[in-house]
Amino acid sequence: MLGVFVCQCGTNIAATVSTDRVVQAAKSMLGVVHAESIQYTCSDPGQRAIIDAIQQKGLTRVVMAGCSPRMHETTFRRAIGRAGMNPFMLEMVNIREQCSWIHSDIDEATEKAIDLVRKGVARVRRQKPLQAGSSPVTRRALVIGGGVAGIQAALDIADAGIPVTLVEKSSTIGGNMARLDKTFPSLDCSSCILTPRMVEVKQHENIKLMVNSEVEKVRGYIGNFEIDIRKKASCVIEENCTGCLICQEKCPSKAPDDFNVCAGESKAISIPFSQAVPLVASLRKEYCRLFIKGKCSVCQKVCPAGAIDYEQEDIVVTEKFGAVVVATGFGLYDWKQSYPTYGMGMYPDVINALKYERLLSASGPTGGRIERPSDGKEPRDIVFISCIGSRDESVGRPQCCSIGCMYMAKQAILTKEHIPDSQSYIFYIDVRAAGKGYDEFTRRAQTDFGAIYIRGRVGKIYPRGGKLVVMGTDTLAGDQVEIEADLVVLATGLTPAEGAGQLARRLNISTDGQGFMAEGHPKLKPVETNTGGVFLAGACQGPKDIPASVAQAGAAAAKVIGLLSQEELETSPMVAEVNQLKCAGCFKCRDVCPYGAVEAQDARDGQVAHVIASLCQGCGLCNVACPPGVISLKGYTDNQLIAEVVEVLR
Amino acid sequence: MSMNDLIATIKKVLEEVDVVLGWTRSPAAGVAVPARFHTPDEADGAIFDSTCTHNLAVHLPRLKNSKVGIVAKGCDARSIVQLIVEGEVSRDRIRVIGVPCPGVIDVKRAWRCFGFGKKIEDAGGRVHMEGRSMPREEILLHKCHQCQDQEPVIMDLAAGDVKSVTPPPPPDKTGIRERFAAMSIAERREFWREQFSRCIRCYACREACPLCFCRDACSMQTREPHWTGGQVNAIESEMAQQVRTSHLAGRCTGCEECERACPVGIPLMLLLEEQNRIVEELFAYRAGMSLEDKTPLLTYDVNRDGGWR
Amino acid sequence: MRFIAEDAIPRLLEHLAGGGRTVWAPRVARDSVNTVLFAPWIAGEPVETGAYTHLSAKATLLPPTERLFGFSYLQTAGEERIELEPEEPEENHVLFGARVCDARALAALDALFFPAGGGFNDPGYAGRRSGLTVITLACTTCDSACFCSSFGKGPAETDGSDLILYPVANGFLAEPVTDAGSELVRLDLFQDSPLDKPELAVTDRIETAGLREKFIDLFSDIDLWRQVSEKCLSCGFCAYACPACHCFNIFDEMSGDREGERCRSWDSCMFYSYTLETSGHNPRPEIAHRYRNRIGHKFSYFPANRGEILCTGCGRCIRGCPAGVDIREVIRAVQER
Amino acid sequence: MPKTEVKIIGFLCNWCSYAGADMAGTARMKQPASLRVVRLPCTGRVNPLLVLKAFREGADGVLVSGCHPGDCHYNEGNYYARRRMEVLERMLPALGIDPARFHYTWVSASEGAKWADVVNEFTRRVKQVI
Repeated sequence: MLGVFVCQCGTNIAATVSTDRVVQAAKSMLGVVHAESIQYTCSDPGQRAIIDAIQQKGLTRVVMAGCSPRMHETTFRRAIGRAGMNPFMLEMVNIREQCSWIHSDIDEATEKAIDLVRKGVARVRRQKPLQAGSSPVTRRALVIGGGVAGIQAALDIADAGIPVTLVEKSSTIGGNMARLDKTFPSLDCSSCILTPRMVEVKQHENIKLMVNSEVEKVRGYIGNFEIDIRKKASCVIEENCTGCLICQEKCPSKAPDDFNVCAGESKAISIPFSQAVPLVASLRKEYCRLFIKGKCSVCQKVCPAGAIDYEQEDIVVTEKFGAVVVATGFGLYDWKQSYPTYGMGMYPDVINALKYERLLSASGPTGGRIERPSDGKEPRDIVFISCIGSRDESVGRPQCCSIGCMYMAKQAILTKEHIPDSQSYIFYIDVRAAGKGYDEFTRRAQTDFGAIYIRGRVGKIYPRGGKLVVMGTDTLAGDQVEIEADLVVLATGLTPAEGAGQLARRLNISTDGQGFMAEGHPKLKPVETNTGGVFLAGACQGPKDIPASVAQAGAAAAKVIGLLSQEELETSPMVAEVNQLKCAGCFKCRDVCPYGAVEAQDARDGQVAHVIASLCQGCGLCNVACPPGVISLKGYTDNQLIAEVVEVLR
Repeated sequence: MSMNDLIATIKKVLEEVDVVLGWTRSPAAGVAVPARFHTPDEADGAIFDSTCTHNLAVHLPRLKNSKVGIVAKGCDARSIVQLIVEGEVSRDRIRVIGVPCPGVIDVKRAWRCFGFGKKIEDAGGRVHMEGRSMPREEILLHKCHQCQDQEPVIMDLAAGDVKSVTPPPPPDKTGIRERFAAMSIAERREFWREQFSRCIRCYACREACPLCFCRDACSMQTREPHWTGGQVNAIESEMAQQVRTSHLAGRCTGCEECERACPVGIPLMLLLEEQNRIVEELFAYRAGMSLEDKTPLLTYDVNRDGGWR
Repeated sequence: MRFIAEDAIPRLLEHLAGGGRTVWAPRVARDSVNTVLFAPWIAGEPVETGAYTHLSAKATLLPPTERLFGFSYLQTAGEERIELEPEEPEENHVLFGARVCDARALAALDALFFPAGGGFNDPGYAGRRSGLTVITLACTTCDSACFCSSFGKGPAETDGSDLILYPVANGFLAEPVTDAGSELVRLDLFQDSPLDKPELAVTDRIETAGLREKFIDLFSDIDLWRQVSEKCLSCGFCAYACPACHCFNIFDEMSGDREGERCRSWDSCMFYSYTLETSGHNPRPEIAHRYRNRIGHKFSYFPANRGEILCTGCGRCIRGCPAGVDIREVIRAVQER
Repeated sequence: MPKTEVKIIGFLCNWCSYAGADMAGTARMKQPASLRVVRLPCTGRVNPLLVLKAFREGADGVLVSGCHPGDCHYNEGNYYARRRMEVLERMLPALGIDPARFHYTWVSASEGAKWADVVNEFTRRVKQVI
């Protein structure tokens, strides 16, 4: 007793697929006792119509032709479940995303839709009722990345009473926000609002903070991840270090100051900034004289706490988690190769905006005095150029960085506050300031702080007499513009953080064209990923500003809290099973199973295979590896797939 | 190797096993037939000659509960290794007696030339039957031409000097293989339709294959999975053979038993030889060469895979 | 006697094929020099009169797969029904170049599918059988697998044939057995000949006397059956090559979800699945059990039930067995017990 | 009279290529109506026999697509699939099937545009050899 429901999806489907013809064709398909077309099947009246038909006609199998099963399979399983059917006696046929939306010829699209429905009917006719299983949930969350998003997510989850491990790659949490001087549009001091949150993380009883650490291997699945975390050797015993900085003072090995975007200089052993959490030194072996030349040990000698241990080795910690939040943030686009006319990094006074932020910051290397890198002089004329590696197809980066317009305005304002007689020029393409209070802010930069906005791109920058000549176009005036600048600040685009792609692969989540992690659905699953139990927060998912990152982190935390408040999770019943009467005991299934879900069981004539359902994830590798096909994936049996192939070609 | 060497070796092995699988001469057929030797007296009938075509390894999975000795040609030894690799045969239950094999002959073709049943003898580079003879290289099984595996890869005892064998010559270039290679894809489609139209689905190919050990559950004839219908016709029979071929990918040792067993002479090895060649080309792998090997389609190599195209 | 020259055989075949009849004759399978099979004759193609066929001629009467009827499911207005499509009866056939061993097996097949004394007539078989003309080649030579002398008149048997051709120099002497045969020899392709029938082959023999009872006595001697079947690989070749084996399986095959056909295909008692029960139990789990059945059916049960031994001594199962099993050795081992 | 000139069966993994095909649809990227998609959990579930079965049943082309190697939702499924499909592709000429009628590839959930290209290009190729 099979029912076929064809969704019109308003005109989304009905404009290209003749749903009436699909219904007519469905009525002649084997086993079909009911077929109808519904305007919006997923709507409340739509679902009610389905349930009514099931109950009135006694349907036992349902084919839903409509949108992608990735969209609404769960919706309709629940609906038919409410009608008293086994929720798995449903087949969704995708006639929207993979049919009506990609075709324009009604006959072709309708013919294809009919083929697909016939395929769905064949498949669901061979479907057996399935019962979802359950698996216990590990009540612990992993947050990867200790920027503002990671901090927010960790605190929200921890506040709900759920233990959290926060893993940070560098030696301190804080991320990019810790580098900022002020934040737009309120001009809050960035450190003043962030550092208390960082300290809270350190002190929270439910948060275990692991710095210098990275996720190395991920096993398991939603509710039951088993994750290896590598804590890299820092040569400092974290518990002993008091953060007194004597080691850093005495260290003879110079090293780049990554935190300050190389605006200053650091040491091989250092604490990146004074509000670092944890306030613990780390040693970078690649710059340390002891590790390069074999002789030094100054830091060990001067450390009053005995915290230095050169023999320290990486440790790999394996922990179980029920959910994961990825908050790896962003990196900056390396503009030097793509914009050769800007000097390719050869002019020290052409810098990116993050470095400028450090020059503006009172906690920065210059103590908040703006000094240009080449000669330490205070600049007077400063040119900001927007959209470097953003909105620029010519370098393969079409997307908007979403924060450049705002921080250029902010930096122009701050520049005027620092150097009242300075003049900022801003080359822009469009001023995008859609947030709350944003547009007002960019206007104030012009009206109250005298920033000169020039609509156009900069063609060339070259040095002349200790200054930089910026040659650009003013597209509004239709003129060439030439500005003699003391300092040029580039608003570079955002990229995924280094190593984000590798992490995404380890977590089995997708990335988009620019390498940002892909959300489950652009509208409806903005913090989920395609892997159950893995959520996204902040700029790892795409460029965004602080409020958006914090909001997404809170949302991700809410998802995690919701997930981990359950004691057991429903598991997919679409797992493998063995027909032990036929199993020859060759265990090719066991050889290929990625989850160790196949075990040997004693039978009358030797051993046969058995599937541990709670471990099986339903990939079906075993089914193909088994020559007689006696291990089969429920819901995707050989005969179901064969029937689909045969029927769709009929 | 003299027959006495072989018989003595079998008798020695019989001291530690329940049965030795070997060959004896069938008076009616005039050629070697498989035999099981349980006692030293029975072992006196053992022979090895170029009519010992059968791959006795096929019996090993059926004798799981006995200690078994087996007389093995080089090619048979590869099947034994593959069976051990796949866990179908346990190494400590078997004793392998290697024999020096100069290549075995296509007995069916000999019968077609000479008639069934008279004693076939192989001497002086020629195969003789009742006063008629032909050069042995003209009637060798295809696998024996340029055989690379004359020395058994697995062996507990040798009956004779298994290293002393001179390799047989390359095959004559006029055979079915060369014609098949020259065919267009459309001609091959026709070729297989024609060939499989005479298949009777007796499954001798499967039963003679040492590595088709699923036997009773074999999906060449199941309805679940229903890869192929039960009708005996070219389409279903070809699909059934594709099922078998596909299941032997990376496992077939090229022993040619399926083709030898086929009562209607379908050149099944055209498919398996090609598949074996592909597997070797892609994975530098020949089945049954080492007990440490992993069957290539049951594993992967992240670093090397994918550089194929 | 009448005589037909060797070079007149193609014309005889053309005559036989007249009226749209299918003439089954021994032919060398394409791309396989080793394989001679009965197959529908195609004008212009050579016929193999000197070699043994690897399979018997039974496919003429019992095709490897016979479509019994077609069916289709029809769905209209929520109502499901099945429509049957009966098979058209087959045209008349001619079997040319059968051997005595093929021809005499017809008696056993007839006893089951088309009994002379009445009873159930299998429509497909009966249709083909009643229109069949059998032209047999007598054997003046044999090989060491032949043992038809064990049964009845051996190579001189005429049962089952309509016309028997005896090979002589440059042609064949033709001896009609039935009216259909007599009619054929009146064709002017045949001439009168003064020659005598040539001497026929003398084959190997097995002793079948007392076998029926002996088998029953030895039924439980599983060690004997294990020993005689130890070489056997349990394929279906022997049954499929045999002129007298006739077991079949009936099943439906669908092509898609709507249309299907009910088929009857050859089956072999050597297959594990032959006696496999739905529960998973198999009363004949070992090859020994199945081989015992093979012997028992041929030499004990069928003779007891239908009066015919299901073996004609054609030797095909011996020549073609991939494992070298020789049914004569088994019979001798049984008789020696 | 059927309008579609060629029929191609696509075996797509649920997590990447099926999602990629959905994405191409969401972006309204026009594609020929040749393709009929069979959704599977993973390309590791694609039995090479399923491909042969599709050809036998009259498919003009067969397309297999999954997550990029290294990105498999099940960690390793497509590594096995890649070996299986490569052997299959190379076997096709011996079976009398034009290998141009078969294609396996990797398209991620975010590669909607690539998916549309794959379908367009493969359809064009199949039409050429049919």
